[in-house]
Amino acid sequence: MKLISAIIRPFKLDDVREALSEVGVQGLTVTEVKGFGRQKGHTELYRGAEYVVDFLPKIKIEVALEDTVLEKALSAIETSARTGKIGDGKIFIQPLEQVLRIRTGESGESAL
Amino acid sequence: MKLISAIIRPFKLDDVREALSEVGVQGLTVTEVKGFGRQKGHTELYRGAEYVVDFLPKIKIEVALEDTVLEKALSAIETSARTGKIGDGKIFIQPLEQVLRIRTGESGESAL
Amino acid sequence: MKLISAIIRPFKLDDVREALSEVGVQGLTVTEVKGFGRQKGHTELYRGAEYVVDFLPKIKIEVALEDTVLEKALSAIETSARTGKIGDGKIFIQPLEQVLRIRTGESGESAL
Amino acid sequence: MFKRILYLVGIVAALSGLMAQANSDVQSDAFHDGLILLADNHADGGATLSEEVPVAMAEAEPALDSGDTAWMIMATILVIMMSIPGLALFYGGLVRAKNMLSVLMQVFVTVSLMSILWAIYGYSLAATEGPLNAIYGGFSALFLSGIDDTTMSGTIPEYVFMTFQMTFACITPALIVGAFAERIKFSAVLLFSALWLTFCYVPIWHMVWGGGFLSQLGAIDFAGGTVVHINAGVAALVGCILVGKRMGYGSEAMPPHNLPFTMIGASLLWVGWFGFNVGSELAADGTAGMVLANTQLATSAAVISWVMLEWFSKGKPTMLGAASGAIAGLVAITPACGSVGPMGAIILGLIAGVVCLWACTGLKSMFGYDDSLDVFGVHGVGGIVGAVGTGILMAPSFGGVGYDDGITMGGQTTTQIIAVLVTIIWTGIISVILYKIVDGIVGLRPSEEEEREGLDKTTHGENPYNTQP
Amino acid sequence: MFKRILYLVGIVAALSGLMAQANSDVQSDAFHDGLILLADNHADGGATLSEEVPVAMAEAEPALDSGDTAWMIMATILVIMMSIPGLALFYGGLVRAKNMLSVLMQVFVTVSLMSILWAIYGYSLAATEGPLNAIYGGFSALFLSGIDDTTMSGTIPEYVFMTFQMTFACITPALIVGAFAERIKFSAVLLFSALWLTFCYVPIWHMVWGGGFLSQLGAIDFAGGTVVHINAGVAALVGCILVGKRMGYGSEAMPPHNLPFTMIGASLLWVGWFGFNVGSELAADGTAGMVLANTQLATSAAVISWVMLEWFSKGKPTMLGAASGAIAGLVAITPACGSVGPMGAIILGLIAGVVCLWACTGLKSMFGYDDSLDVFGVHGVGGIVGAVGTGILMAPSFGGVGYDDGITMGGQTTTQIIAVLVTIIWTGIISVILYKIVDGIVGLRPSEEEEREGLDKTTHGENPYNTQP
Amino acid sequence: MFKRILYLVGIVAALSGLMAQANSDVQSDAFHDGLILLADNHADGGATLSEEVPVAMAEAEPALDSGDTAWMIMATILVIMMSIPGLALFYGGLVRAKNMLSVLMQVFVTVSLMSILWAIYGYSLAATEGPLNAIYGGFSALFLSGIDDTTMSGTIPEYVFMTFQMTFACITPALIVGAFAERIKFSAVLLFSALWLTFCYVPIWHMVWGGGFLSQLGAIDFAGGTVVHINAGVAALVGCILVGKRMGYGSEAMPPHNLPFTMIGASLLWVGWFGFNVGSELAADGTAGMVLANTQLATSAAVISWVMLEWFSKGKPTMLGAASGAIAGLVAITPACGSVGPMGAIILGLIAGVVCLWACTGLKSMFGYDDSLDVFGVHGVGGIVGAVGTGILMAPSFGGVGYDDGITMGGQTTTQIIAVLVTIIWTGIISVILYKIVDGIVGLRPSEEEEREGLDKTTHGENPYNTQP
Ligand SMILES: Nc1ncnc2c1ncn2[C@@H]1O[C@H](COP(=O)(O)OP(=O)(O)O)[C@@H](O)[C@H]1O
Ligand SMILES: Nc1ncnc2c1ncn2[C@@H]1O[C@H](COP(=O)(O)OP(=O)(O)O)[C@@H](O)[C@H]1O
Ligand SMILES: Nc1ncnc2c1ncn2[C@@H]1O[C@H](COP(=O)(O)OP(=O)(O)O)[C@@H](O)[C@H]1O
Repeated sequence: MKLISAIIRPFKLDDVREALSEVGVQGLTVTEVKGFGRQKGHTELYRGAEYVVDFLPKIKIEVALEDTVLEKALSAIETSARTGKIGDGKIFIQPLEQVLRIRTGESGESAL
Repeated sequence: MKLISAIIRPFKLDDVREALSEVGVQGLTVTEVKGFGRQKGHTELYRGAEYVVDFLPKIKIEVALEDTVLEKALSAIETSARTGKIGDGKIFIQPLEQVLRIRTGESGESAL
Repeated sequence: MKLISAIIRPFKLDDVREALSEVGVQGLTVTEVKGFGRQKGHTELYRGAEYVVDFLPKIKIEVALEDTVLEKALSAIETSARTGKIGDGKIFIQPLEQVLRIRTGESGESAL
Repeated sequence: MFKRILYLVGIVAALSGLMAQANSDVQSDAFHDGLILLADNHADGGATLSEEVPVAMAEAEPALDSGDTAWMIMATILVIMMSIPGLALFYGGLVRAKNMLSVLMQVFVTVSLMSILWAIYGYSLAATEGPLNAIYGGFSALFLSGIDDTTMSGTIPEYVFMTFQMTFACITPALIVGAFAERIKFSAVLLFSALWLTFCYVPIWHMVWGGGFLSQLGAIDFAGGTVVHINAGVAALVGCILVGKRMGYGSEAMPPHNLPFTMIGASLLWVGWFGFNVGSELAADGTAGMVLANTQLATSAAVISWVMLEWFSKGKPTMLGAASGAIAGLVAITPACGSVGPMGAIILGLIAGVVCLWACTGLKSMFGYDDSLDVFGVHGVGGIVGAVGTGILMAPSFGGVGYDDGITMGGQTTTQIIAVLVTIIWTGIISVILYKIVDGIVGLRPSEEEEREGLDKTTHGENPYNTQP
Repeated sequence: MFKRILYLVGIVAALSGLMAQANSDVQSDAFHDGLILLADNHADGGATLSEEVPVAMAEAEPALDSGDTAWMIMATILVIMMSIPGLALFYGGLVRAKNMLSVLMQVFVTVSLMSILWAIYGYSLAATEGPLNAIYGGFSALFLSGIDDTTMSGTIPEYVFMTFQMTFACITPALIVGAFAERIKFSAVLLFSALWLTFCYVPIWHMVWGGGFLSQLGAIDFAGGTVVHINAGVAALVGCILVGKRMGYGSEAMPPHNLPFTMIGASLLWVGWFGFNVGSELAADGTAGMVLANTQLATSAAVISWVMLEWFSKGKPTMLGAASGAIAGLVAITPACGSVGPMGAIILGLIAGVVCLWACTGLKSMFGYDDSLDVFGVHGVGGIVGAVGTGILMAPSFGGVGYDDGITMGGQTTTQIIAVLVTIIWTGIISVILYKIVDGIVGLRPSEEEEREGLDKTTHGENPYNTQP
Repeated sequence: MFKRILYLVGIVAALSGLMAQANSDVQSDAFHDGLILLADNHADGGATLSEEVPVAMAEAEPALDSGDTAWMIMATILVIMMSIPGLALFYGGLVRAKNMLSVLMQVFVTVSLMSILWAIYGYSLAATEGPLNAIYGGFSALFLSGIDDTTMSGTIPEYVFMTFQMTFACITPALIVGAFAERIKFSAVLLFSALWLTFCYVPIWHMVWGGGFLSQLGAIDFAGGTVVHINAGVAALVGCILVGKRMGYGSEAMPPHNLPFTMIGASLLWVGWFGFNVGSELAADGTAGMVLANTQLATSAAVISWVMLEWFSKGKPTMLGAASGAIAGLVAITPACGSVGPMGAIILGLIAGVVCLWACTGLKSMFGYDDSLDVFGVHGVGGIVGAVGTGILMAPSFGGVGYDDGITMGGQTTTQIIAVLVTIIWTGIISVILYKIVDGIVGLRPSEEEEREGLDKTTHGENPYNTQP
């Protein structure tokens, strides 16, 4: 099993969730994060004092999935989250040793 | 060492923290997240417009621990976070290659 | 590739970001979290009712990076985030199997 | 009745001919005795001038009454509080966080700009006598010339009357911004407001309160059902259609970002509205007391009816429903508050709550326009309910003050409907023209990118909430 | 003194017999000259009727005073601002975010409902003369019949007096909701408020201000220490005990979710309370000026004493303490503000801050009830401090206005204590019955699941804050 | 002119000699007829006493006017609303979340403490006649002795005048806390406020409004440009320099944590300021009407000019700019509002917006002090613009009320400048001493650790927002 974490633009969240549902992903966890990268921030002005805001609002989506769905899920995210402009984000793939469903105690792929 | 991430119901946080303390876990990190899964959302009404809210508030607990405590910690979480209703959440177990304590520079299990 | 997650004191964020930039890290993702550990919380008072607040505000920084930068990045974080008092935080190092850049579809180290 | 229809035809004709001959149709026999009369006239809810002139003539110049003046200073201040922070928060809480400041800013700066324009030419064009007197006043008080600290308007200083009316001129254009909130250029808001004040607010004010032809017809609008609410509501409807829907409207959820702010705003509108309604009596007297009671009762009744209808139909009574009901009740009682009795006010409120809820849901989804904050549904429709309801509920059988000699319920109600239609037609047509002009000069709508990022960041370079460590 | 105890026994008897014979005990010799007198009576803080009747008789019908009317219109508006948004925010900021809207909604809709009930029957039963005149008024002003824009109440229009008193009837039941906040059904709040208005608020009003037996006894309650604060405080205490503790009370932390809102609420309560206290003079005169100064000074003093005690005993002066101190001071000065001098007001405020802090901490934890927002601790206890303190601090030696001829400090203080006890007993007993009735009809408490999820989502289908992208 | 310079020299001398002989220089020939006169005097913006004495003497004791009293009660309430919640929110929204409650608390408790000090000795020292009458009043009204509900001050009860002035004494020290917000000890704020009230506010009040030497010079300060704004602005500047910069100032971003709160605060300041300015007329009359109009127009104009300058120079018009412009306009019109006409008010507002924006940016960065919330830039500089502008814009050619017989524009303007300089010098010097005293007794600044963690947690043991589940 794998755990993928995708950093995406906030307004793409609904699209990505739908795209993932279509390839059979049933659950995911979302976190509001701030990203720093190549995408340029903007300037804010408070009584003439200018602040450059480098940390931009992003959304992190975490999905645990079976290896077999991985490719489909990755391309679902890539397609639905892409705008083509700098700042679209990244997908990180990590190994996942075990999953447990708290409600039932099930483990492994049946817990997803 | 392992890194466990548990997605739980927000009101179970105190119970889970206590259960983990009892099995010897000394530290943990908590994030407010939104979860999407089998648990049904609710409907909100704003001047007659209905919105279905699919993303439900959840808490993510991250704990780094020695392999020897793993089993006890897992069952502590399972027991304390369970209500038996859909939406109780998951536990993800990932490998953890190294831990450093920033204050002292210690690494490995002594850094936990 | 590795994924490092560092839990640090909030006011150290800018220092850490600068230190990482200096060793060549180009991107990172930041999350507001609450930490529980050895560091003592404080007491809050509401109409005479005292609450002990155990969960303290912390910042989690996640950075994906090539193995070659790992050492430099770790010491950059350690140096810039350290105050020497309890509660400075931890760094967790995990394996990272793959990275994709959503905008271009690039993968691996060139996606960082 | 026939004569009334003639007026209506006349005004439509006048409009098509771009006001050129509007004047000759109606101005004929009226004589307008300036500001003292104006004040009386306003207080009497637009009773025909012809009746009052002799009285006003006969009366000595009334002396300053410190009690009336004290109340009218406070009423003026209360109406300012309605706009800022009242209306600004009511609206601001309802948009998404990324557009919060843009809404606050649109209201705040519109209020400031309108104040200045009212002093420079608005008051003169609205409240003095002019060559086109059926529709517009004249230029004699440009830059407030002729007014000083001894000039009176009834029993209060003219400066107080002028400033009280200034606050109405401030809030009315500010009401409109709710319709196209979250997707309008800031420069467009300011330019449109200035034009709209000049070509819609001022003439309707003059027609209804300034001795223009609607006041001669006998239309009753105690505190601004037509002048303020229908007027703004129609401009809002036109605006949200011309500006177009918000990106994602209908597909994305756009819940209010901070309902407590909306509740504070609604409460301050409620509180401030007593300045608006009771202040329109221009005195601290028995009628003022009646208006006070009526305003509180109609508002409360509309809260109850809106909330109950929601509860029974959707299963949940909502805070936003209660707040919206309050505004609906306040709007509806505005034209009626000097003519109906307390039980009539309760009835009017109950009706307004139900009808406006329907207008914000059924009606809106029937036509599919995106009136972001339901300005038309609440102010336009609520204003119509109130204006027409005034004609009916002022009957003594409902506890109202009764009709003028020789006027029947049917007659008065027809007059009310005519005043409503004139306002709708005038403002409907002129607003379309003004939006087109504004679009041509500065453009109405920000870029897609700007709309998506939110106007706070892109237009104002600010972020409303910065809670990062 | 003996006579006073007799009254007390009388009222308890009356209660057990469900009010059947209360009438015969006390109504006997009093004659009550209707509303003009009522106003006077209220203004004089309940001086005995017998003295005033001749004066009132001798006087010609007083003419409308525009200054008094101007002030009373504003006072009315200020009291509305106390409830919405004042009280709503004060309470709302103190609950957890998931119950924010439920509290705002309970206050907002209660205010609306009470307004209508007051107009329909509350005012009549409170402020007219009736067959059970010791306790209740009559039916002559049902639906406000007999009132129009020429009816006077002293020097102000009766409509203004009626609406001013309406605002008191709105805020008093709304105060109670703080006691069982976060765990009450919305329908239960509305039903209880309506019943409580009818069976507790109206009779105590009539007893104290409407010519009922407490006013005949000579109890002084200038602006509502017993009628409003002790009355609401006792109902609150009963309520929080009967409804039971919040889930997790004592084990989970339940910190206020937004203290700035609480501070805004406290500030607007402070500001609006001048309408409450100074307005209770029903005129803009010298006494009004004294009440103004007293209100500001007592409140300030209570802020200082609450904060200082916290600082010395717990090491930290808190914002919530300052806000709570302000409310405690306001409550305590309410009955006293027409009788004490400025230095007496400062003393009363200092005492109120200390005593109420103890009531919200020591007393509450001693008995272990869960009065969520300390309605009893602040309003009940603060009201008692004020009512009893009035008897002492009105002495000329404290700078007060002094006692009526033949009344001693001991005598007046005893009378004050009797009025307090009557209120506690009456409302204590009746409230228990009303809560039971409400529990039987709609139920008091939501399900555990609903309470855990929060009332905003489960009862109102709304979320107060939606800041997601 | 020469005489004026003499006065200036005199006062500097007086200061160096620690006030010992200030008295002998100027007190000589003036006779001061107590409070009735005081009220007139204040209303006339400080016209010289010598002229007025005979008139006041000739007049019978004026009777209470209920309209004036109604207005002044409300004006008092409005000024309270300016501080709480107005100023508290305006400031609170601008700091970082971790210091939110500390700012709210500093304002709230300062207001409470000043109220009590004003009643105990402030009013007496400011508003009665004393042995050092050029600078200080006397002790005859200590503990408000001699005042009761029949004592009058012009046409209003003296209690009302005293309380109205109390609210000025509350807000002025509270203004200062913005300068060293986020890095000051709570105990230092309270101690400094108490000392500053006594040694800066009270004497300047007496000099300008209480028959002291500046009022004799003919300085015009209708509602407090020097007494309140320059006074507080200078103390603020001194304070932020002596306390030192915030940790991280210049390197870390310190954006406002909640601009909607700042907007609510600015709006309530705007609304409440009518109490401040119009209330300073102490009557509901024609001049009051003029002040009402002027206040609204200057404020609006300053909003427009600040926002436009930002828009043209930085590309974005900001909400904080609009709010700051409003305050700048309000400050500038404060001394001028009884002397200029509406068009003069607009001109003054336009100038104030531009100059204060420069003071908050250019001037501040030129000298590098950390005036956290720009108290000096807005109140100090805006007050100077207003005080000097009064001298010019009161000319009839600008629509103003004109000069007293024999006074030229140059003469009046010079007098205004002298009054400004006296205030700056007096408060500048005394404030340095007071800060040093406070630093010696309780210390000014919290520890670095406390400052970093935020004052809410470390000083007050509270957290403003608790939205965790
Ligand atoms: N090395 C990294 N480690 C963790 N997160 C990263 C890293 N690089 C980028 N990110 C995240 O991805 C987001 C987008 O990256 P950015 O460089 O701006 O554009 P792009 O994805 O188009 O290359 C950043 O805002 C940040 O949240
Ligand atoms: N595949 C997944 N990857 C990541 N998070 C998941 C996944 N499935 C579920 N979750 C998280 O677990 C929570 C509970 O899941 P849900 O399906 O609603 O109930 P249950 O845990 O009882 O099966 C979700 O709200 C989501 O946060
Ligand atoms: N075992 C752990 N797993 C996850 N996070 C931890 C763990 N131990 C500590 N942390 C995080 O590190 C932070 C600092 O730890 P703490 O024990 O307070 O001090 P120190 O880092 O100096 O040992 C905690 O607040 C928590 O967020």
